[in-house]
Amino acid sequence: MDLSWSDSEAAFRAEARDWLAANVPDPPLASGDTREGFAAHLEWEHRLFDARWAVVSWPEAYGGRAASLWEWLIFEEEYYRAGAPQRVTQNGIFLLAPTLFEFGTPAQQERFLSRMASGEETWCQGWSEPDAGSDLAAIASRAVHDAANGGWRLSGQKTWTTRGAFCTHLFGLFRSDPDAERHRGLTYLLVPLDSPGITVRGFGRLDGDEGFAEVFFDNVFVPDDLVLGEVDEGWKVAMATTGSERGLTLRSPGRFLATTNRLVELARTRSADDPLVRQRIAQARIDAEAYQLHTLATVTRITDGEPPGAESSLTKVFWSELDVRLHETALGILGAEAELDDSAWMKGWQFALSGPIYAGTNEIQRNVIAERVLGLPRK
Amino acid sequence: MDLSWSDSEAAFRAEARDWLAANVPDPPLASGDTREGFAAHLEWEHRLFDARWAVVSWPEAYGGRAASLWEWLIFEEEYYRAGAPQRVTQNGIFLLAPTLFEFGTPAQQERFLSRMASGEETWCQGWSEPDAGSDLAAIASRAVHDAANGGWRLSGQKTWTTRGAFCTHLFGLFRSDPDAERHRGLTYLLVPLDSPGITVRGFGRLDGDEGFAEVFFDNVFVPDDLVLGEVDEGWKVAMATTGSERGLTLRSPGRFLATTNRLVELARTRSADDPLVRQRIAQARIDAEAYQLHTLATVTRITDGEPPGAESSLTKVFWSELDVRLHETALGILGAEAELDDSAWMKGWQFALSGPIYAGTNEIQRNVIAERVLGLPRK
Amino acid sequence: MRFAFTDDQLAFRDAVRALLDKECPPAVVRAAWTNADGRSGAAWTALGEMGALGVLVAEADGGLGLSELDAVLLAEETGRAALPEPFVEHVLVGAPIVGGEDYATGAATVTAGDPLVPYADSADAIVRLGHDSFRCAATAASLDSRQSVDGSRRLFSIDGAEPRRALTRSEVSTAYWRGVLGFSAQLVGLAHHLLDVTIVYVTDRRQFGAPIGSFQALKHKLADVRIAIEFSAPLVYRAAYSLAHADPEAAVHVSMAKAAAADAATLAARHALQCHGAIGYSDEHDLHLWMKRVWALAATWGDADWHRDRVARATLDRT
Amino acid sequence: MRFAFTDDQLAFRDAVRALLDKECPPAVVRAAWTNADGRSGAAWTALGEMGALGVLVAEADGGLGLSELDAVLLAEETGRAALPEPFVEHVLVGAPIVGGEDYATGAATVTAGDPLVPYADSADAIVRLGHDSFRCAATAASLDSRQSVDGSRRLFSIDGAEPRRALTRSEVSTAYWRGVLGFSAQLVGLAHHLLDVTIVYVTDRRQFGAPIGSFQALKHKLADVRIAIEFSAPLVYRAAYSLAHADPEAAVHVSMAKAAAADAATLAARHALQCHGAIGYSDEHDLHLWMKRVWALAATWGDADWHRDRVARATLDRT
Repeated sequence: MDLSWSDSEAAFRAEARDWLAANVPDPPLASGDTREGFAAHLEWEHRLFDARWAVVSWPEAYGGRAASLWEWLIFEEEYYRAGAPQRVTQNGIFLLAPTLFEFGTPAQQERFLSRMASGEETWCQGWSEPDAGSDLAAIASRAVHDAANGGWRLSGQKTWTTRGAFCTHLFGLFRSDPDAERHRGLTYLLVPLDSPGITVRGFGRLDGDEGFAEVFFDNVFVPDDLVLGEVDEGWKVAMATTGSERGLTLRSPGRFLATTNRLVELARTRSADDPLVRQRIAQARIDAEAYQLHTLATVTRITDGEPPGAESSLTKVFWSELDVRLHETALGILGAEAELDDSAWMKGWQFALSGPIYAGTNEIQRNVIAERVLGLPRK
Repeated sequence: MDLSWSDSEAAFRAEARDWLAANVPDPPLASGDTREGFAAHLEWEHRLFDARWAVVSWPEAYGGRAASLWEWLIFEEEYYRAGAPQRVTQNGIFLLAPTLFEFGTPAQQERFLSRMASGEETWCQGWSEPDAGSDLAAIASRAVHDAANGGWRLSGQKTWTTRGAFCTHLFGLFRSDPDAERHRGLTYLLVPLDSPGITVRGFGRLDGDEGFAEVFFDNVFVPDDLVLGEVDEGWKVAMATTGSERGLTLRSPGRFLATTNRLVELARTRSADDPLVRQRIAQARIDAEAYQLHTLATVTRITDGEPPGAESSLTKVFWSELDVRLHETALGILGAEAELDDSAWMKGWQFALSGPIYAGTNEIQRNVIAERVLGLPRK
Repeated sequence: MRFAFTDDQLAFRDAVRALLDKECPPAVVRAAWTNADGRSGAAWTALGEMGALGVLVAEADGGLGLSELDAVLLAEETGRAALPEPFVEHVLVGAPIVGGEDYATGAATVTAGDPLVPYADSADAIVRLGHDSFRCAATAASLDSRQSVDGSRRLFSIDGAEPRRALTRSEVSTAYWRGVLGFSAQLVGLAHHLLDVTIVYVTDRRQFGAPIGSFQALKHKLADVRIAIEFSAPLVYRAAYSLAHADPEAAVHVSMAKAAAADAATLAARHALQCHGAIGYSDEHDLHLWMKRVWALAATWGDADWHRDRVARATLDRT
Repeated sequence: MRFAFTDDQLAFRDAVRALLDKECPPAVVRAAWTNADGRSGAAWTALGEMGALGVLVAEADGGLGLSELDAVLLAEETGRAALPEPFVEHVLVGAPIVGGEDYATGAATVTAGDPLVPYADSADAIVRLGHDSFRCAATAASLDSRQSVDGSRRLFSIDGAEPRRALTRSEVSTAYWRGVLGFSAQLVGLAHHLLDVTIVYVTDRRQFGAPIGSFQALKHKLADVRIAIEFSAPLVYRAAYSLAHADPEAAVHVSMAKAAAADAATLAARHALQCHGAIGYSDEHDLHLWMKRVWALAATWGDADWHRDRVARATLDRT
């Protein structure tokens, strides 16, 4: 066991910290889940990309630094410590990209990765449908092969598509074999949102920002070379993405360490001597550091060549409920002022409440833990 | 709404309080769940009976005072406030008696009620079996009719029978129609434990007291006139008992008000200024008074002629988990001393932990609340 | 001893519920987020005509001259309907102080609060209970608008309010505890509504080939909400009785009610959202209108921790 | 950066686990409730022969001269087996202080505690860390026995102990935090065992025609226990590392570990009992041996609230 950082890692941290200190916008940008805010955040993504901070763990060919997982963790810590803007490219670089690296053709990687990293092209996730939420395998949107034109015809509806109204592309699952049941017969497609036949309608999230969208497909044509992975194998391909979504990449420890530090500052200025608050602050730090240490153990295992498994469900339940507790504690400190919408904590609280719902509800995750980690009987 | 007591009720309270002040044993008796303690508690029951405090709500003919439900609540409040001994006759007077009053023949009532009230005969409950715990309807112990001798032949095993090793009689459910499924084909029988063919083995509860017993039946003869209610209708009869067990009679508010007051005294002497303790004490009082007020509303409804329904499941979950919290708070105040077994709180804690398990686990109760109170779909 | 409301009190409640079903459907609550004054218009007028806004105003003064016991169920109903109005501020706090036909009938509106005052821009009078200045002011000279998470609650900080008269300590104390009682009752009503709509949703919504309400995890969440409501409502009703009968422990009873009701409603909101999932996470669904009201009312006029601390003082420090 | 144990450390742990599987089955734990000294006998001797009792004793002094990082996994295993011995008091607290071949090998036993000392009647030396007297005493003149809820933990209050020598402040502080680390590790091990036996039980036990482990309510309870263990163990291992490397924050890291481990084990005990139902509520079932150890160790050497308060001080009051 060695919990110290190497000189090169320390240097990497210093470089990141200095760049962020000099470049993080102040005052903060408007929410990236509004049309204006999204544009401002894209500007920020361009700056990140130009300085090669957009996708540190990627190969240099695509604008990365070929950074190790350790360096990626360091960058995330510094990024959140600096209070840098939300990553509106996140669904592309964190959810789609790992899948593209694993399943994509060289041509697809060439075509999409750099533009995704630079923010020139922005991606939203097209999985959920009105009747396929927790039960993702109930996907009904169709993909019918059009041999004559060498492609696919898409029809149906996706919904709760984050920032779908602002993005240029969508990656999603479509039922290519109507006779196949549930997890079979789905195909993973990469869809330009300006394709004829697509209608996008943005709508508000809990906090009122237009962060959601419905995407309607009316006989939309997508060429064969935009199929990611094998036809009818979309579920397997998609699960690789949920793996990364629930696991490391989407919620790095730096995020919760930074929230905890902001919470400590809030408590110091408001009620550092209220023992109830003190207990909750202590528990917040304990949980945030537990999540950090747990991640260090996971990265060590991955570095040793062991794959992360169903444990990702443990992680997802923990960070999502930790995030809720952190904001609950802050609102408790604010007391009557908690109701004021101009407090960043109230907005953060509403976002935190989505954690136990998306990427597989925590009820589903606990089922997975019980059945796949603990081996309890399904029926 | 009128939350005041009438003069006669106030007089009743004063009489009860005076008698208890003069008669409650000091020092307290040994645990009634041990052989010696049980004997001492029977002495106490005789004294209660002689002073007509054993069964205040019963008709005078059986040693009661024909007290109203209000007066019964008052008596319970005073009983627990005085720190009077546990009622080792409880399974008889609180669980069996209501069923005897409702379903018993005049002869059965004559035969059993007075002796039950005086403690001359003591009753244990014979329901659970090794394979019929939460799933009570899985009862397998048999009752075969013996027409020639005008009675029934019992065989099988009951277990977790509270104080079964010390009691003289058992009331229980036996499968009289082997072809009937689950809730049907059960008969409710009153069984003298000295009947030939019965073997009783006492065993320890969590706290080590011999409060449990296994009861084995080997071709035990019970005459027809010891069937309570109709043959094969035992489930309906038994449910009337669980109704009372989960509802009013077994856990009167006075019990938790008294525990809360002891908790307040403990906090005052130990850590009246620890704000964590203060919050928990406040919540304890809020919950204990909520339970009291809820009971007052229920008694008002009963007095108006409305029957208590599945709401008894709400009550059971609330008081059982309240009791656990009250003792948890006390152990927290005791800190390192909590581990010491000579603290009444550690013994009380272990007893409190049985609350969410017996009389239908709280998981079962929450199912009942969801399906019968809220109307959620079973499947 | 009798812990139940009278037939008259229940009939009054039913009348208000029927009125609000008609005059304050979710569309009215939603409209209040974007309209001029954040209020309901017709519902307020109708409540006034019914007499519900002058419940605590003396009859001589044009009101019904009733007690907190009569008002508490009405407040609960306005919570159930998420009525976008200063109902508690007017009916339980302000009207009994300013009095008069106009306020008894709702022709004029009085609001209350300190430091932030809801609906100060559309109110005719403001009662401020802040510890520094106990004043009953005319509408203020300058209002500084603050954004509540509940878009229908128009909050303002006040400057240069023209004091009309000072309140006595006992006026302030009565008004404050009546206000806390009113918000406690509204929180119980909000919790009832959140549970009711969630039961309907999980019964209709199907995933994995079954109604999601048939899954034990959701069943137990909603059972816990039902339990929380079942055991907080009696504390609210008892608090109303204690205020109506000037019980010396009345203030403690009100604190117990607010702590329990705030916790119950907060739990109801949390589980309602989790059971609705992404469908309830959109502001196009009505759920958020009720959730955000809960967040606002649970925090205002003392949150659960603050009121528990009051209970602890009365319980542990009494000599 | 590498957050994992070495192969040697894991091999040592596996050897101790194998030894305890053999020498400390539940029957040995149960027997310790009623035997003369509440201890395991053979298991202790075997651990001594293996060197596990002298892990922190300097090599020159007959020990293995290893660090807290090597000891923490062994403590976790003794928790998993509910080993009825003063393992933490001897290995992490006492032996490094008194030293010597006999203590390194377990031929002699040193215990520790203040005011109550476990196993004082069978120990050869006692380390007392009470704030008034930091003393390393010979066995005491008079022992007053106290009953622990865990029948194998023989507790004594001590009178007239003959002081052998005073301890320095740094000796006391090192010994204290090593002890808290040891109990934290044992709590993690106890939680693991409680979860493991409960998984087996709910998989075998059938009610309503299905294994009760197939019901979502129990699945989610046990998932919560797994999560609590998953995120408390790393805090315990990090605390061991910090002590081994004299990290200035080591004491805070140990407090974080004890708070998290105590909460995880308490939750594991609670859900284990609820999932076992009446079957686990009898003292004829082994479950209670582990539950009561949890209750004792969660409360001793500072409970979760006390350690959280230490964390709060280090976090909020640091200037």
